[in-house]
Amino acid sequence: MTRFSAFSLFAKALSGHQNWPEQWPDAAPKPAYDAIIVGGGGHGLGAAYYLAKKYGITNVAVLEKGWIGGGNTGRNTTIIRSNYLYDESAHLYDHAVKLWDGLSQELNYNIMFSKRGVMMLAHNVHDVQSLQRHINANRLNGVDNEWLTPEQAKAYCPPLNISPDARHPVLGAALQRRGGTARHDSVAWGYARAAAALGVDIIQNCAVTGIRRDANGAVEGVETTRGYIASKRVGVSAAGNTSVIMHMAGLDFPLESYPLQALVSEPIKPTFPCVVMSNTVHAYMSQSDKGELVIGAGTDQYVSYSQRGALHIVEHTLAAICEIFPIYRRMRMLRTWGGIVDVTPDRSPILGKTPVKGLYVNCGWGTGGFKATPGAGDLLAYTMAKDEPHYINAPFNLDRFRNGRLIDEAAAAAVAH
Amino acid sequence: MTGFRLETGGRVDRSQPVRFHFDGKTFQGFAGDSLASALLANGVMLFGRSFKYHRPRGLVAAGSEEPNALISVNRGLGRFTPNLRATGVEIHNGLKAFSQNRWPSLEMDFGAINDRLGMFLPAGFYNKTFMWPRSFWDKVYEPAIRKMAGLGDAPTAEDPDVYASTYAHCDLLIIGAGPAGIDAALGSMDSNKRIILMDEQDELGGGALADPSLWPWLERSVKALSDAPNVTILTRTTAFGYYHDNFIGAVQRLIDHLPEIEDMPREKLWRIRADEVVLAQGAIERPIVFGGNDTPGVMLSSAAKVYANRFGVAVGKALALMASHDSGWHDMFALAKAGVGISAIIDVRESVDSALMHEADRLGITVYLNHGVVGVNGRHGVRSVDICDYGNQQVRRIDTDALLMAGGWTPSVHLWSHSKGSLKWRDDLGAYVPDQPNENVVCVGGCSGDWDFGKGAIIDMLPTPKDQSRIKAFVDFQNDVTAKDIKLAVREGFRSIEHIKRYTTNGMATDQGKTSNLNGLQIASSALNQPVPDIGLTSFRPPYTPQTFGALAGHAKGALFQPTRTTNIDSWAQAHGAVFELVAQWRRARYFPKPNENMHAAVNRECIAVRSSLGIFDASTLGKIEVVGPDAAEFLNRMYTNPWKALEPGRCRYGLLLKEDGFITDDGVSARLAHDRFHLTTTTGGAARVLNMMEDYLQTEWPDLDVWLTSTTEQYAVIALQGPNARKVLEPLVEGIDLSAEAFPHMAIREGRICGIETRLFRVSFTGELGFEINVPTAYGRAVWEQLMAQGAQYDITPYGTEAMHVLRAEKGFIIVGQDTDGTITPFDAGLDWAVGKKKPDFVGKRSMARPDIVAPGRKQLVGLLTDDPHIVLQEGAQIVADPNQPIPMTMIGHVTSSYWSETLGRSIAMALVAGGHDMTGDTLHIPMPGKTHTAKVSGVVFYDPKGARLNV
Amino acid sequence: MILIHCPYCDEKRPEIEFANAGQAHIARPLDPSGQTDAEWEAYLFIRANPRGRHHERWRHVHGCGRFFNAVRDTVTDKFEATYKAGEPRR
Amino acid sequence: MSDALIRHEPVSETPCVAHGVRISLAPPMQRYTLRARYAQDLERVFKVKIPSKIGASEGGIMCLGPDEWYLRRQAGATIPTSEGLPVAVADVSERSICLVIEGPRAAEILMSGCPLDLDQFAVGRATRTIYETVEIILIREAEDRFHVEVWRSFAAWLWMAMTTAARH
Repeated sequence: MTRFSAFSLFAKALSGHQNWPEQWPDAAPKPAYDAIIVGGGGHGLGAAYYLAKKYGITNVAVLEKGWIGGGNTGRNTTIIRSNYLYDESAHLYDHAVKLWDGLSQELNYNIMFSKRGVMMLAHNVHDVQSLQRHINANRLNGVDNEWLTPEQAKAYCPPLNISPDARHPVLGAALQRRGGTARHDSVAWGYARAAAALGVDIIQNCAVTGIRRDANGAVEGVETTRGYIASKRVGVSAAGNTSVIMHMAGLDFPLESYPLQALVSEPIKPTFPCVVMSNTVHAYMSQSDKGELVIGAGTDQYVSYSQRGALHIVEHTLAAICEIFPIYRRMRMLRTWGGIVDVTPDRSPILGKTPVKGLYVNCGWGTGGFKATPGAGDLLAYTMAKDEPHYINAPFNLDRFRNGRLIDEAAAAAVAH
Repeated sequence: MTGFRLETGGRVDRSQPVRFHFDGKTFQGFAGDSLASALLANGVMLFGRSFKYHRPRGLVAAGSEEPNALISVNRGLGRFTPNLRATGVEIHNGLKAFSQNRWPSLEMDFGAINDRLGMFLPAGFYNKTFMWPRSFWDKVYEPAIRKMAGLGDAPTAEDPDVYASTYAHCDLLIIGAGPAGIDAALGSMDSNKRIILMDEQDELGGGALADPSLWPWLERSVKALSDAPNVTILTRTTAFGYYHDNFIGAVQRLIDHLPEIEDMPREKLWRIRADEVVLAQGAIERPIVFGGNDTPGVMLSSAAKVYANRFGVAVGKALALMASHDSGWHDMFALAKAGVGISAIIDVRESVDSALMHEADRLGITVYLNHGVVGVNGRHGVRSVDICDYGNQQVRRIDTDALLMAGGWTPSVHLWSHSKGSLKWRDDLGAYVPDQPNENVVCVGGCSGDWDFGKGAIIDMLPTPKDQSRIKAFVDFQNDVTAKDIKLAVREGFRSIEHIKRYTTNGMATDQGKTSNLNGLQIASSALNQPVPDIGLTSFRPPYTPQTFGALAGHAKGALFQPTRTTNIDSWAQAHGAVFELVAQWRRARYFPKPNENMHAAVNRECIAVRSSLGIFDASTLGKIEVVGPDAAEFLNRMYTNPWKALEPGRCRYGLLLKEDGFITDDGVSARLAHDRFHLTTTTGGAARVLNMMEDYLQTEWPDLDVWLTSTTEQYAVIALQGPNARKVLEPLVEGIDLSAEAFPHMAIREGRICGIETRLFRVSFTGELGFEINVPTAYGRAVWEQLMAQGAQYDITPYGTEAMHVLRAEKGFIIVGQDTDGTITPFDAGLDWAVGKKKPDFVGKRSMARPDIVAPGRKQLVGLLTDDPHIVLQEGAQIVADPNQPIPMTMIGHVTSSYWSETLGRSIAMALVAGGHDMTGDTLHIPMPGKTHTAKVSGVVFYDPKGARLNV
Repeated sequence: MILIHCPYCDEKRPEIEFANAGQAHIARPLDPSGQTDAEWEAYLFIRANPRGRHHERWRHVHGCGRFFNAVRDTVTDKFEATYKAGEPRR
Repeated sequence: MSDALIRHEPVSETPCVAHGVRISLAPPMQRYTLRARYAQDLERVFKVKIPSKIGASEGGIMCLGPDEWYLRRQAGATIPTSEGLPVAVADVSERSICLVIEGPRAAEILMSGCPLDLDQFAVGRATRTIYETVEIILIREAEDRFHVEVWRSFAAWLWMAMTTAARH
């Protein structure tokens, strides 16, 4: 692997950039692997990288039905934070945030992690109580998250409208300074390049069509559009398509897949310094390095794999953005797109073993999977390597839907009384 | 000719001069000019700077596909708009436009240093560096990158303009009013179909506007369509998105072209449902890729024709054409006819149709076949071009001040693709054209690949004797993506066109690849040595062109953003200085401060008033559901945790509602009015949710039950009259109800009249005091309230708000669902075992309460908390630990759900959810807050009048 | 905004009049207390979430108010049929 | 004494008159929701013909759903009791107010936020529907006159939205 650096860039420039090698080879499937990851998104590629890097399992294939990073990895609003309420969630997401820090150097690939701060707005008394509860829990969990008055919030994010006359006035905000954004494509490419350098096969245009199990029911390999591939360890990290893959192993899952839209404005000079989220008004926004305002919209109400959302969702999202940030009303929407988000009954992920021996799963991240990319990859790798979950992902098992030990962050945010 | 304005021709009104400003300089154009044509007429070639290399750029096109000429328009405070295309801005007197992305000036831009460093900034360079030293990323590199990136400046003040929106329905929607679209409209005009014909330009005609021979036809057609009652014509209207089931989003621009901003919406969002859609969006000409093809003065040949024939402007005085397609030749002939000076025609093909040769010969135009441009001289404008004879590799120089490109055509299949129609590749056109539709839609004219522009050769880029890796041959002008960037991406293993697009950013600029996608595909195709269809095509997504946030938000602005629900008594509260809070969609009075009273003082006063004499509270927002029918009691028995069948008419009962997962979702006091009629109440925020949940069970699980539900939330205004003197105030006002304790006990309901108005009078209490809740028809709520205020004056009746209500109920240990419960709490956790019918075989949520984790020890349970220092009021949301000295991360065993100062008790009180809390009474717990750790003892939740003696009076 | 044929109103109405109510034909067990934890989990949480033909419930909440069933392709989002609650699975 | 008590309405009692349209508050009236499995059950109670096709209206009774009707009568009328019968009658007279939208632009104003195709919405039809996010009952009284029934707490917003559309 050619090491990336200002020097290599300079050296290659002198030869007209003619001799840059492939960042990762376009591998063809081998008959068998020690481990297979289904799904070439950030989570799956990360899992492959950590399997090779931390657990010495290098004979690994990542199977991607399209092009790597083409699913939710390349379709999200790249928000990174860990200020979750419950201990389980806080530990899970903070594990990821710690890995984000320094990931560029570890991968020798600039994934442009920008610690711009993530600010969550409180618009009513109930929001205040809820965010205070988060802040207090985060503080005792060692997760940074601080309370800002409306004036402090505006100082941190000048475009914010804090007029008390607003339909949803800002009563304060919770700020996690370590939160921010990263360049989504680079995360997938960086992991792919680093994993390939350790011997991992990145196999694109290879859709899984079946899961083969032995007499005892354990996994022995996967059928694909490019032939049968044997492996006794298969990790499924297929986001919106997880239910489909699990059916191949005879498993029904507590998942539903919904369209989620996002959009960007035309690029403008730096104007928006951080990430702002408002659950009450249903809008969140940041500005990319390229200058586009990156805006997350809501999910459509019905199950769909069409990656196609409705106009009224975008109408509501932009109305909300214009209420919180009235100076952007004349800005223009440049591009919209849709992803497929897999949602569990408690809106927390499922990350661990399945009832089928040798079959592991990482799914149910809903609208918030990007932020967890390095953590999810690392923990899926750990679970596959040891055939048992790490203590951080142990609570995110399938059994919780049977025994009732749900991790329901959304419910804990509760309803307005 | 004077300057670049032709003596004659064009559709501009030469009798109406228009003065406008660009970068502070004043220019004159004519009514009908676009900013682009008007500046060209004044000899302006330089319009902007490119995104990455800050290279000087001029016009490439004449329409909405223009990638280079992005400008800002400033119409005064809050009316600054960046990134507009000069080709789409209509000039008006006083227009103030500015170039972008340059400093200090358009001619002299320091950012152009990037151009010199270009060789070190290939595609994806940012992935490969800026990583050391690590700390520099946040502090140095990223801020620098951000400063360089971006195009125009951001608006800085709130936009004072308003926007409108509407739905519309039609039988036939025609998008694009060029000849094909107009023909489609004429063809259906005589049917009784409702037709909408829309076009993004300011007048109908599309391509015909640049072809004077069609103007008589155009005039006749437009007149016919305008006169047809069933045809709606929308100009300046862009169909930006094609959604499910023939639902099209379009934005109409209403005032930006007017010199004076009138009192009307700036833009209007059209949400159109059409039975049938005809797409007639035409085709976009392709540039040709060669070194220097981005020099100002190098533009599409069709654009030059538009400027000459539609606007009467010559783009140069000696035009040269670089063609790979016949259409360019026809444009040159038209330009010559319009009186524009022609220098030469260069065509990469070895031979062309003899008719073209003869016409060129007739017009005396020098022709160079099998030649290609290998160099463009001039930085801020074309001075001359070097062309290479591919036969003998001889290079010669041709003097010209404008080089036109004719690289063939790309059908505009954007909306077709939004609608999920499939595409097929046509080698002869070198383009994708519509194949199978997914909706009731057809493509006609150019966007279907059906045009009469002649034929052409499909090339990726012009051959050149120079080292390809050293020349900047642009594919995406705005994003500065060159052919070698695309080749580099392929070299680095990016094979999918989506990868190539994302790695190079080709086609991701504000023109969304209208002029660059196909050239990018062709170059990737040869680099990969695969046919184009095997590489795929990046998917088109809405919007077709960028659309204003405000337009998409429509009329949802300010007060119209979302309804704020108010009660009939709200106006009284407002008039009496109430401070409000927002709860769900409602606005509720939080407290009623007297002059120089803060919230604390007001709430204390309100609470004491209720305990000592009389308080009055607007409870109208409580949800209400009328449950009627022979099976009403049976239905409630199945929904609620507690039994309902034995409840006597005239009596009330507290109802606790779970979701099927066993967790508390709502509660409220409900009354039985008759054997088959109940009056339910729900929480304010839960009203709609509860009704929907009950309808769900009723309709889909128990359709056999004869019972019906009606929301009566807004039928009644509800006034809570609470305090020892409540009965005394009511007595003189109420008719037909014996208010005595014996006749009308706690938790009962009576029907009668108050102040002459029929009422459902509840004797209930959320305060622990003698209390009544007076339900009257909403319209009379305020009037009855005022009567009660008058009658209660002798007892110093005190209006109280939600804050005092919270304190009063907390003193009594009454929970608020959503505050003391959080969607993970069972009745047992909340200490409401008494509200669960043990003998009932089933009710919604019962089974879930038997799940292993729900019966396991250590669940969070609701308890009271009394701080050791009675003056400390804990923060709601504060976390609770058993051992304050443990290291972080600490083990948290619970959190504070409600916490208040109780003036009545002269100390603070709190409720908390604590793991195993029900067995901890008396234990000391710790609440670590920044700077100080508080201690508190676990208690019961009823802090005041535990025996409930004050109720039984 | 998809168009949905309400089997009660017998006409196509715009999506914003409707509320999706999740997977169809999941009947509440007649004797919940008799259910094993696994059976109860399946009733509460396990969903087919198919890529393709999907049975789902809608409520014409801002119309006739009725819940009904639908068969819709989750890849094209196109409806195959809508039918009244209580009618057999299509 | 009730005469002494003033009604408080959520919107102005002065009509909004704009080019081609007039928006006004209808006088108070009695409103009832009628529910039953079969229309006949209600006919027995009310002794009048009950329309059974959803959307149809007859004698002030509109069929909103398969088992739901909406009855509007002028103030002061009396309603027969139905206790014990398999029907449900609920008084919702004050739950909503009625806005009258009339004039050549009436339909246009409604279409600014109502997604129904009003060209297909014949005189005499009634339906529950939505204006942007607010639920309404829409009744076409005449070619260019509509009644819009809206819950009181949403009325002020709807009034503002429609009068704004009327002025544009």
